Parts: sequence; C-alpha cells; structure tokens
Amino acid sequence: MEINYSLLTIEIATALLALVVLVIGLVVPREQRYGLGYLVTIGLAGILLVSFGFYGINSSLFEGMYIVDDFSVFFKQLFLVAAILVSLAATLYVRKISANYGEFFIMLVFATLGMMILSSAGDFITLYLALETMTITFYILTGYQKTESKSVEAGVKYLLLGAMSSGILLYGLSLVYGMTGTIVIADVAVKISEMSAMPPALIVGIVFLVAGLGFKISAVPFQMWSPDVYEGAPTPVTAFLAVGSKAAAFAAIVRLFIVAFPAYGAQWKVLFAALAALTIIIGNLVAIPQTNIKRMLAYSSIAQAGYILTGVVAANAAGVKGVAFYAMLYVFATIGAFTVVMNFSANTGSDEIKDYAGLAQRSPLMAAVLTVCLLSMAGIPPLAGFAGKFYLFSSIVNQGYLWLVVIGLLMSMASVYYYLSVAKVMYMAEPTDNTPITVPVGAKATLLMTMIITVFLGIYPEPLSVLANIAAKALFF
Amino acid sequence: MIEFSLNNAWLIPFLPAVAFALIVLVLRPLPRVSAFVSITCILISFIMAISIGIGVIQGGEKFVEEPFKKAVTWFSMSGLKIEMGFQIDPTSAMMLFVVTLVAALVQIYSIGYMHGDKGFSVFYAYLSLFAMSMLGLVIAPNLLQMFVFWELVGLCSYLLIGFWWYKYSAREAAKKAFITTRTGDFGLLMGILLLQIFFGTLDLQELAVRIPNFTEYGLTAGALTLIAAILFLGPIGKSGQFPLHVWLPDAMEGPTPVSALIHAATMVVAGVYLVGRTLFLFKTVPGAMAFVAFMGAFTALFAASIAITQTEMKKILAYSTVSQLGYMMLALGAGSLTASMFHLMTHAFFKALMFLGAGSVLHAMHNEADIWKYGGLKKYMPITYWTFLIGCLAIAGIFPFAGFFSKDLILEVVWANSTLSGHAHGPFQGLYTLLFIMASMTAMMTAFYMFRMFFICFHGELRDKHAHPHESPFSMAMPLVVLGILSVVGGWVGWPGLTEGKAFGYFVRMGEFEIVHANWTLIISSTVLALIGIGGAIAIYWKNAISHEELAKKFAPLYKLSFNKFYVDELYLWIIHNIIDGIGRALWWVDMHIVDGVVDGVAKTTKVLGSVFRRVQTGKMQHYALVLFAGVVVLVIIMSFADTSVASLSLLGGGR
Amino acid sequence: MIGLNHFLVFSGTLFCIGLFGALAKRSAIAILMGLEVMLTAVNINLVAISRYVTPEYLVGQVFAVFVIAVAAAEVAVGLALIVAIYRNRISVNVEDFDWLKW
Amino acid sequence: MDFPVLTVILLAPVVGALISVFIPKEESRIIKAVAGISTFISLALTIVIYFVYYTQHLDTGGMAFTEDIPWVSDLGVVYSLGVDGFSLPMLLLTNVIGFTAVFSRSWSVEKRAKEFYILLMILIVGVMGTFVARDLFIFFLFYEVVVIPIYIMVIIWGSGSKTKDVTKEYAGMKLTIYLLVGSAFLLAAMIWLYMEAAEMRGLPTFDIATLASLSSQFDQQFQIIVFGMMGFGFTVLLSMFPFHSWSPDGYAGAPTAVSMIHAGVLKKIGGYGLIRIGFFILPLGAKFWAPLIAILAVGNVVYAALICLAQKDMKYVVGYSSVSHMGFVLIGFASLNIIGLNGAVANMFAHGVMSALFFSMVGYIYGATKTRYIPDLGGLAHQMPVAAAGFVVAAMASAGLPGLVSFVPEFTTFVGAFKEASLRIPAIIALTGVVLGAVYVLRMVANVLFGPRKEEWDHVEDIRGSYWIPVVVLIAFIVTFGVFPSLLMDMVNSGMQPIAAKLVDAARVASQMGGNI
Repeated sequence: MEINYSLLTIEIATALLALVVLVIGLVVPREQRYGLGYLVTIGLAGILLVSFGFYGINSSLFEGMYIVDDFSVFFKQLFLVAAILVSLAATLYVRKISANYGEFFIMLVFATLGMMILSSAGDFITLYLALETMTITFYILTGYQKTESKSVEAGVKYLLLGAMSSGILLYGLSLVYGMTGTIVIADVAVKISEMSAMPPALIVGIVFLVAGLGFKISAVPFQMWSPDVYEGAPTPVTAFLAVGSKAAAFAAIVRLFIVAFPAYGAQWKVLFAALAALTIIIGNLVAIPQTNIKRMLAYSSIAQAGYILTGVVAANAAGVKGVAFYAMLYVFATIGAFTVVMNFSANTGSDEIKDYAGLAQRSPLMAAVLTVCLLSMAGIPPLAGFAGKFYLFSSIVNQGYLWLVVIGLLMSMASVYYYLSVAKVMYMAEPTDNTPITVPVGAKATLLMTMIITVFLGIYPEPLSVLANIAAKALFF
Repeated sequence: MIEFSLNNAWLIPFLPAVAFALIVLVLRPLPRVSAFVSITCILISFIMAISIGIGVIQGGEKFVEEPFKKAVTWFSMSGLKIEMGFQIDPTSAMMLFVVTLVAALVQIYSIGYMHGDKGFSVFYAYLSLFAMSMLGLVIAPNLLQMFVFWELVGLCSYLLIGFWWYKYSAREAAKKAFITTRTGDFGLLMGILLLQIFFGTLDLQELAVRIPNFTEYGLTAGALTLIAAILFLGPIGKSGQFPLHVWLPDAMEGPTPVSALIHAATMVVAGVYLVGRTLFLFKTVPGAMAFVAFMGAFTALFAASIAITQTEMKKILAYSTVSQLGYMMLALGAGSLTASMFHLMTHAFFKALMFLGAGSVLHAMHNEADIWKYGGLKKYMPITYWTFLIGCLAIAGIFPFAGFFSKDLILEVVWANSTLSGHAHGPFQGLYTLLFIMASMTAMMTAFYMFRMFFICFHGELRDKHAHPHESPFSMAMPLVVLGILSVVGGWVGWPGLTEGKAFGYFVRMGEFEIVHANWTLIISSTVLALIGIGGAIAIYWKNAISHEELAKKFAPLYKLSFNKFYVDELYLWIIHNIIDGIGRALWWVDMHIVDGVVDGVAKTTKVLGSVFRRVQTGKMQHYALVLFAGVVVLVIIMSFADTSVASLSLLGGGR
Repeated sequence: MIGLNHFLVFSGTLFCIGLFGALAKRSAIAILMGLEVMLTAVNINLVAISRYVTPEYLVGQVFAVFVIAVAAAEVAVGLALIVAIYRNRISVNVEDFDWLKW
Repeated sequence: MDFPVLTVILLAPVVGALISVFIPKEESRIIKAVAGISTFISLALTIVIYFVYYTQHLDTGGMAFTEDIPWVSDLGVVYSLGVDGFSLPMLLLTNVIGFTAVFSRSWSVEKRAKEFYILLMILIVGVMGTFVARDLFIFFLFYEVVVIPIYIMVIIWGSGSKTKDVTKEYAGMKLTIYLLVGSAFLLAAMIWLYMEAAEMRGLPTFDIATLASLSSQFDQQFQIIVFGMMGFGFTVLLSMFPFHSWSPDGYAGAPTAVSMIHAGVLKKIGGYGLIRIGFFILPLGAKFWAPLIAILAVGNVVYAALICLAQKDMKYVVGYSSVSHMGFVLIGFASLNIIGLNGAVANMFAHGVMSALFFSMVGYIYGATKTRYIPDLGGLAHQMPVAAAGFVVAAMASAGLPGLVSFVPEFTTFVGAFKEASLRIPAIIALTGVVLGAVYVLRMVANVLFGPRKEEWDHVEDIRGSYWIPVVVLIAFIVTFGVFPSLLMDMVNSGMQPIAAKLVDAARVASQMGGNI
C-alpha cells in the first residue's frame, strides 16, 4: 500500500521543531536561551504558512486512521495560531516564573502536536493517543511552577480528574468498538446503519463519550476541574489550555458524533442541547461573583463552550461552520485577555480584579485589549464574537431550538455584567499606583494582533467565514 | 389701500412678528429703538386694520354672506390637511380694529410706564409677539390655526405676567395662568380633534356647512352636545369662566399695561371670540347653548360677588373682567353673536381705559396696591380722574356711555330667549328667565363695586401720608384720553337711530339680520338697577352715610366668603398639593420600589444564584469526580429509560 | 462457556472497583492506583472484544498495548506531581488540596 | 453609483476619532475642535441631502443615495446604505444632536477629554449607521456599537443623584444590561426571521425591503411571536412602560452629551426599528400587538408625567418627561394608520431636538453650579439669562407649544389615534399628559430660573464661547421646524407611505381570514 507521507508534513515539521528546540536548549548556555521563545514563534509561523497549502486535499492515511481534510487543516491552523500567540506573549512571563525556560516552549509545541493529531484522528486509537499526548503535556505545563503551591495543586487535580475522564472515554470507546466491531470512525456509522435496533450498551458508550469529551471542553456537569486548574496554572498555560485543548476536543466531538453517530442524531442532539443550556447558564452565573480574573475567565470560558456546543447540536454544515468560526475567534479573544492578565501579574504579581483599578491610565493598550476581548466573548457587535454567535444560533433556530437561542442570548447579555465590571474597574477607578505598566514587544504584538483581528473579524467576517465554510464542507460531502 | 390691505391681511400679524424677531435678535441692547420699531409696526397694522374695516363696511352684505378667505397649506398628508391663512368678515375686521387699537395705545402708554425698567426692550418684544399671536388668532380661517395662536397668546400671557420674574408672586402667577388655561386647552384640543375626526375638516366655513347635518357624519345630538361642551372647556380657561377663573386675578402681577392689553381688552376675550366663531356648532344643539349661557351668567354673578369686597384696584378690575366675560358668554349662550361681540368691543374700550387708569394711579402711588391707602386722588391727577369716571359710568351701563348699549342688548336677547321668541325652546326656557335675573343682579352689583372703588380712590382724603401722587406723563395720559372718548362714543355704533339701520348688528351677526326694537321696560329697569348700585356706593363710600365696617360685621360669613374668593384657590391648591402631587409621589415610590424593584430583584436573584452555584465548587478533587460520575449516571439513566422516540423529544425542541 | 458478556460484566465490575478506589481513598497515590484499575478494566474489555467480535484483527489488543503505555506515562507524571506537592504541603491527602476553590 | 455621500457622512466622525487618537491628551481644545469639525461635516452633508431629497425625490419616495457592497457572502449580508423619508429626518436629528453634543457642557469632561471625544464620535457613528442601513445585519451591528461607549462614558464622566440613592455605576450598568437584554430578544427574533426567509427564498438575505416583500408569506403565528420578541427589544429601548426604569436613572447618571444623544436619538432607534423592521416586515404581528402597545403607551404618558411632579432633580424631571413623551410616540404607532404613524415619527424628531436642548441646558446649569437639586437652585435667570432663555424654549417645546417643533407632530399623532375608534379612550387619557406636561416643566422653570436672586450663584458664568452653539443651533431647528412643519411632515409622510400601505394590506388579509386579530 502506497502511503503518502507528505500529507504529514505539518505534523512532522512540528515534531522536528520541538526536537530542534530541545537540542538547542541543551547546547546554548542558560542565560542565552531567551531567544528560544522567538525561535518557536518563527518556526510555528512558518508551519502555519505551509499549512495553507493543505486545503483541498481531503485524503486519508493508514486506511482511514489518519484523515487530512479541510476540517483538520482548519483546526491545525487554529492550534498553530494559538501556539504562536501564546509563545509570543509568554516570553517575559516564563522568564519570571521559572529557570527552565526552554522546556516550557518544547511542551507547548508537543501539546500543539497532540492537538493537531487529534483533529486528524480517524480512528479511536489515534484519537486516544492524540488526546493523551495533549493532556499529559498539559499536566506538566499546569504544574510547571513546581515551587508554587497553587500551580502544583492544579496539576495534581488536573491529572487525577483528567485520568478519570480518560478512563471513562476509553470505556466508552471500548463499548462502541464492542458493539460495532470497528474502531474507524467512518466505519462505525456504516455498521450502525446496518443494525436493526439500538443496543443499550451503545447508548452507555455514547454517554461515556459525551462525558469523556465533555470533560475536555468543560461542559456542565463535567466542568468542575477547570476553574481550579485555570486559576492555578501559569497564565500562558491557562490561555493555551482554554483555547487549544478546548478547540481540539471540539474537533474530536464534531468528527466523532457527526461522522460516527448520525443515526442517533435525535438522541445526542437533545443531550447536547441540554448540556449547552446548562453550561451557558451555570458558567455565566458563577462567573458573576468571582474576584480573581483568571477564575472569572475560567467560568466565562465554560460558558463559551456552551455556545460552541449549540453548533454541535445543529449537526449540519452551518453548525460545524459556526463551531469552527467561533473556535477561531475565541482563540483571539481568550489569548488577548490572558495576555493582559499575564502581563499584569508579571508586573504587579496580582490576579485580583480590584487591583486592575485605573489600568486605563496605567496602560491604555492593555485596558483596551481586555475590554475588546471580553466584549467579544459577550458577543457585542461589531466584535468578532457577535458574528460567531450569529453563525451558531442561526444554525439551530430553525430546527426548533429557539428556546436555546433565547437562553444563549440572554445569558450572553447577562455576561456583559461581569465583563463590564472589569471594564468599570479599569476605566473608572483611580489607580492606587500610578506607575505605567510596561508591555514587552512580544506581548505587545500579541495584544495588538488579537485586538485588531477581533475587531476586524467583527466588522468584516468574510475571510474567516470562507475558511470555516470550507472546513465544514469537508465533513458533509 | 383698502384692496391691498384686504389681499394682504396676513401682514397685520406679520409686522409685529417682524418687530419681535428684530428686537430679540438685534435690537435688544437699544431700548428706544426697540420701542420705536415695535410701535411703528403695530401702527401700520392698525392702519391696515382700519382700511380693512372700511372695506368691510363698504362691502356690507357681501362679507357677511361670504367671508374673504385666503390660505396656504401649512402641512398635509392623506386625510389631514391644515392651512394657514386669513379670513376677513365683519367680526374679524372688528376684532382686528379693536386689537390693533388697544395694542397700539398700550404700547404708547408703556413708553412712560415702563420707563427705566431694565427689561424695556424685552417688554416690547413680548408685546409685539402678543400682538402677532392675537391678530393671527383673530384672522384664523380654521380651528387649528386658531388653536396655534391661541396657545401663543397663552405663552405671551405667561411671559408678560411673569415679566418681573424675580418677584416670587409674579412667577407663581405666570405659572398658574399657563397651567390653568392649559387645563382648558386640553378640552379645546380634544374638541378640535373630535371635529376633525368626525367632520374631516377644521375649516370654519366648511364646518359651518357640515355641522348642521351632523347626523350624516354618524353623530347623535347628544354626542355633538358633548363635543361642544368639551370644546367649550378651552374658552372657559382662556376667558376666565368659572371654575377656571382663578388665574385671571393673579395675572395682575404683570405690569399694568399688560393687564390692560391682555387680561382685560384682548386676550381674555379670545374665548368669547372662539365660541362666537364656532357658534354654528353650539346653535345646532340647544343643550350646549344652555350650558354656555349658564356658565356665563353664573360666572358673571360669581365674580361680581367677589369684586365687591376686594381691596386692590387691579384685583377688583380683574374680577370685573371675569364678570363681564361671563356676560359675553351669556350673550352667546342666548344665541346672539351681535350682542356678545358688541359688548366685547365696548368692554375692550372701557376696561382698557380703567386698567390704564389704574396703572396711572399705581404709577403715582409707587405701586401701593391697597385702595384704602388712596383717597382724594381727584385733585392730584385730574385726567386720570375724569377718564376713570367715564370708564365707571360705561361699565355701569349709564346712557349714553358705551356700556349702556351693549349691556342692554345682552339683557334683551336673554329676555327674548326666556319669552319663547328666542331660539331656545322647550326645556331651557325657564333657565333663561333665571339667567336674566342673574344678569340683572350682576349689573347692579357691577355698578356698586365700581363706584365703591372709584370713591375710595379718588374722593375723600389721601390716607397714605407719605405718598406724593402726581399726574402721569403725556405718553400715559394720551391713551387714557383716546380710550375715554371711545368709551363714550363706542357704543353709538349700536344705536339704530344713529346709524340708519346699518347698526353694528347689521355687520356682525349670525343668521338673518333683525332690527332689535328698543324694549323700554328693560332699558329703564336696568338703568334703575345701575343707579341703585351707584347710589349705594355713594351712600357708603362717599357720603359715609352707612359705615362699611358695620356692614362687613353684620354679614361677616358672607363677607369672609366673598373676601376669600369662595376659597376656590385654596381648594385647588389643596387638590394639587395633596392629591395630584400625592399621586405623583406615590407613583414614584412605586417606580422606585416596585417597577425598579422587580428589575433589581431579577438582577439580585441572578447574583445570588451565582454565589450559590459557586459554593458547589468546594476545591475538593473527589467532590468533582463525584459530580462527574453522577452526571454520567444521570445521563445514562435518562437516555436508557426515557422514551427516545423523536416525538417526545420534540418537547425539548428537537427533531424538527 | 465463557462468552463476551462475562468479560464485559467482569470489566464493568473492575471499572467500578477502580472508580470506588479513586473516589473513596484519601491518598493521592491510592487514587492513582484506583485509576490504573479503571484502565485495566478497559484493557480487559478491549482484548475480550477483540477476541470475540473481531477475531480476525488484533485491533483491540493493539489498542490495549497503547493504553498500557500511555497509562505508564500518566503515572510517571502523576507521581512527579505528587512528589512536588508533597514538598509544598507535606501531605499527599487530596482533602488538603483545596486552596483553589469557589 | 456616484459620490458615496452616506459613507462619507458615516466616516467623518470615524476619521475625527482616529485623528484624535494621535493628538496628545493635554490638547483637549484641539481634540474638541476636531470633533466639532468632523461632526459638522456630517451635519452639513446631511442637510444637503435632506434638501436634495426634499426637492427631488419626495414625490417618488423610496430609497435614495443608495450604496451596495457585498459584505459577508454566505450570510447574504450586504453593506447597503440608503435614505428615505423616514431615515432622513432621523439622520438629520442624529447629526444635529451629535454636533451640538460636542459643544455642550459636561461637568468633569475636562479630565480625560481625549477619551471622551473619541467615544462620543464612536457613539455618533453608531447611531447614524442604524438609520442609514438598509440591511438588517448592518443595522444591528451599528445598533449595538453604541451600548458600550455609553456605559464607559456614564461611569467615567457621569454623576449620581441627590434625590435617589443611585450611583453612576448602577445607572450605567442598569442602562446597559437592560438594553442588552432587550436586544437579546431582538436578536433572537431577527435570527429566526432571517432563517425563515432564507428557507423560503432558498437564498439568505438581510435586505429589509426583500424581507418585507415576503411578509405576506409568513404565517400569522410566526409573525406574532417574532414581532413580540422584536417589539420587546425595541420598546425597551423606547422606554415603554413598565420597561422604562433604566431611562431616568441612565439620563441622570450620564454626562450631558450622552444624555442628549441617548434621549435625543438613541431612544428613537427603538421607534425606528419597530416601524422599519417590525411594522414593515411583520404587519400581522403589529396588528396583534398594537392594542397592548396602546395601553402601555397611556401608562407611559400619564404615569411618567405624574412621577415628574414628584421629582426634585432636574435630570430626573427631564428623564421622566422623555418617558412620558415616548407614550405619544407609541400611541401613534398603535394607531397603525398613516396619520398616526406620521405623527409618531415626527414626534420622535421633535422630541429629539427638544430634549437635546433641554439636557444641554440642564447640563450647562449643572456644570456651572455643580448641583441639579431643584431646591438648591432658584433665580438663575439673574446670573445666566441666555441659558435661562434656552431652558424656557426647551420647556415650552416640551409642553407642546405651537410654533415650536413638537406641536404639529403631537397634534397629528392624536388625529391618528382618535381616528381609530378603539383608541379613543386611551388617547383621551393620554391627552391629559399635555396638561401634566405643562405643570411639571413650568414648575421646574419657575423654581430653577425665576424668583429672587440667590447670592451663592453670583459666581457662575452665563453661556459664552462655544457653549453658544447648542443653544443657537437647536433653537434654530426647533423654531424652523415648528413654523414650517411641512419640511418635516412631507418628508415623513413620504417615508411612511409604503409602511402604511403594508399595514392596510395586512388588515385586509386579516379580515379575509376572519381571524380574531
């Protein structure tokens, strides 16, 4: 059998990049390793450029185990963008928190690799392996500040709970495998369509899959870990975790449920609709009383997952397009926000919202970026979040989910309350300390990029919507 | 000239408008120029009004039958077209004459009276604005235009009453005047709206054709009566009829020329004029006529009974104005446009005269208001004295002064209504007899209180020893003289013997012209009544034959009631401060605590829910795991045991 | 004759035992062990299914090998983290790990 | 497609804002001048196209100065602008108020002036955009652009009140969340409408005219639900009773310029949307909900007017009065006939200019005396005659005096309302608002401006310099449109024709169906 390895160029390049950085990190003296972050950024950017050439291939390797289609390419680009932004933003912060500068970026690249493979996974083994590659690197990253009690606590919690959810996911996968006799996602659908009745074990399996992947996207009631981990983990990790891990899990969910279980659509759609509603409501409600900005963003990102789930509920091209579109703009908004948080804490050592008083005077750029990013998450036009929500909700409104749309929109307006509370502190309150906050070049680049893209995509969503459309079409041919 | 004036009658109100704009925008810092411009403009208007009057008299019958009308569209849409323009007929020509005349005289008078006031130019601006508004009202060919200018005169009234706005009393009086008349305008506007809706037009001539056939427009007589009554609320407010008369006496807080011009001679008669213009509406339904007549007669008597005990010159004159306006309304209610307009005209002359006279006195006495501080002014200010006497005689209705003719005509038409020869047959005939008695009593009381004031002020000894009264300057005396002359001869136009049959009533009328034959019984009896009133005043206040203090003690309850204006003001104040404001405060409470309370409650609930759910997040890793597995179990149970058929899921919105 | 269902029931039971361990034990190490039991249950499942459902392919077995390998990695990281937190808190009792909450 | 005048009008303040970004923040006078110039360009161009439309397009009606650029292809969004007899008065209103708001006095704007003017520019652009958008999506985009700048402006430059225990933070947050919750329903309805239409046509579109052409195909049930949700969103913005409580607090809390823009035009977006989108696309829904709107409108007029009587804070008086005036607008809407609609729309314009002047003067007095509490004030006409004159004009316009802008619209509204037999009773009750309106404004005028001189205000200065601009410009508009109402009414009438025709059609359809609407 002929295997076209060139299809794996992106993944191989990423792996190589990690290894190169590893080696250089060993060779270069400790004091001069600060260039590594930029090296990673440049390398990833190069890969991102290359990846544009992979649109339109729509092929698979190893008898369907590994799929290279537009959908996966889109998500790979998403992970790359996230990794680039995070590595660009994190240089100063990482220097402050740890002496092991190089390892951080290596882990970052490996996590990216895991996500990429996950988005391409065509069977259960690949899926599981990719998931674990990603997750285990995140365990390490979460506990990266090993002298910092909170960081390690977050790491332990994440590891124990993550392993449990992996167990559940695996158990679900094994049940599906048992009922259908195949582990290739595309074949599962074929096998199910040949069945006359729905075996109960399959239902249990599907629910286990929902739970296992729901854990990764932190859907209620599987969300409990995420606020603690987000709060405890080093901020760049939190950013990457919130964006990359979540998007990767969504890619897996979309592929798994839409490709493998279209026959049980009626069942899992309602299940996801209920989860989405719960997630949106709980996430937004609990975010309101938070005083720590990272924790607040954690709850808000739970709610964001709820919105994205509505696109899964739609289970059609429009819905998937919504998922893809929203996941991408969510990258910018979230990383923008977390970059502000990380830069702020690098300067002041605090993550408390009340310490943000007068930020608009101390650093207008940071205040503006944080405001824009938060409002984009709330879905206020003309920011990208609005367009994203529009895609998502318009995909389900006609399928009888008007109630979900109303809940979603109402709660997103309620979310404005806590987002604006942050804006209020930044803009209205007088600073207690008047010294300006300096923003290093890399972080500044990240901030500007996220803000400009968030605004631009809100006003003119066409470019991204074209890409998202291509991605979505790949699943529905 | 006549032709030009007729065709360009719109210039009459426009010129004062120009004066207003010029003064406000440019001339404010130059008081003399302002006054000059303003007076020039009103004089030109006056001349045009005279030439229109001549034209109308020459035209005769033609103008009565078909008024001369010109109009342009003000705004329009499908189903609603409103015009602005002018309509010249004898009634409006008469009004134009009266208004421009009094306005011109008052403006001249004000040169002296307002001399040195720091708002001198602004005062002239307001006077010009008023002249513009009033003239616009007079020539209005449709009800909306009338309403527009009606409101504008209200504004001018507000501005001029409150001209000395730094005085607490003036500012309150201005506010009261505006709000009270506004209350009436509420009815007027509603009436206009209803007319527009049912008859599809507001043009007076059109309405005059359509309203008599009201059944074709889907209205019953009762409904039309109601509309008329609602419409009449406007005149009640503007012309100070009971129960909305309260603002007019307070309006005397304005400068005296204003009182003369606006609150005696011109603006307050706008209500009468409006009813006169829409008399075809009232005449169609007898009930409305009776209502108007009764309100008029009652107001006349009521105000007269208050005027008897008041102690301020301008207040007395104000109540007298209210009373006389009631007279005019009564005439309209009796169906005679002629009588009411005639009285309107003569009243304008003599009441303006008396107000200006009062102004002259106030000027001399340095704004001392209490008449008991005056006395013996005769020797200090002869011109004022004699002209004032003419005014008093005129209002008392003594031959051959102007008031005699008009008052007599009113009594005649009311009497005619009570004797079946008038139009109001059937149920209201008895009412008109009562009204006649009320009117006669009013006539007597009027004579009494006028001369009471006259004697207290001008005869006897000066009671305030510190005062140094003096005669007023020429600019103030001249208008007095002119008005004095008019108060004598003004009534003669209604004297059939003098005018060869083409008396006032030939021109200003509604319906066929009938020569009213002098009813000698009436003439004599009313004159006798007036003389009794004067005699009483002479006895009590001049000759001191009877002590007025004794009288007041003897009839103490009545005296107090009258002196305190029947406590109507107090009642209104109580209602406004306790009931209306009370409701306002109560609603505000509702708004803050209930309407807002619900909103804040929802917000608070959301927050509380947030804090509650937050507590689930205990930080204990195994709790998290438990929740996770509990979730899985619940989902499994739901998915396994629930009927997963599409139909039941559609409850949740799935499966479409 | 022992059939697939027996294996499934067995693995299910094992899964629950592991789960109970993970939920009930207080020591982080013991919880890690519980998790390993859960993964073992999965492995049994996979192998049994491979044997009964797809005897001609060794898919399940291969899957199980991967799971074992990954589990080893997981445990390695886990133990490292537990050591790290023990240095900080002088405890491996998960009840004590509640600085991050609400 | 010649000169894209509407885009230029929209972009002028954007350019102004961008220029301001690069001016150092100490140069507040230059920033103000930039803001003034850029808004003036918009205003001048708007006046030009107003008269071009008035002289050339009035008979034919319809959209003019259109621009169409495809925007988001898969959603069918088109950047399509255009104005007709309905949007032009609103655009003019926005620009007049925007221009004058720049020069109105807001206490404490001196500090952080740069941010203030930049946000103000964004605000103005947002409002203008809603009125010129022909595409629903673009409309909504602009609509929500305005919410956040307002919040920030309220919390930074706003103020609390002495009479009610309300902080500016609370006021700003309440205003923002209230409007956003309203817009959540609006957006949901819009999305549903869009998807239904897309399904019918097989091609997605947001073009309002195209959607309206489908209106006879939407079934009644659908129209009722969608209109209900949409109407909720829009009427909240229009501060319909009992969803009005954000408005007095918000206006009281906001700095002068924001109060002017918010009360003057932003609120009118609610009315504009209700008609342009609700009535035009969903006439059957409008028919169903009109009686409820009428009843609540009466609540607006009377309830708010009575509350005004109890107020001691100037801004609360004006705030509640604007709630009360919206009742007139709503009752005109509820009449569903062309006269009522004309009146209501013209009323929106009138109230806009009038309340802008009102807030401007109140703001000036507040800026000078640092208090809005009426019992503290008094006799201010001694110290500031010009401001007093402006105040009185505003008060008179508010009381609906003829010759000023609001009389003819109010009259027309009531003609429209009286025309419908079922609305007569509500309309008569609402008419009492005319009296109550006079009571509360005159009370305020008397207590603030007139009466004996108070020594403590001798230090305050009268209007001078650029503060003249709002007074002069707004009074000019108030008087011009008052004396020549056809300038406005003809325009509005031409804009309302197609909408009224739609409603007439719907009435016919409804009567054919014999339905119970």
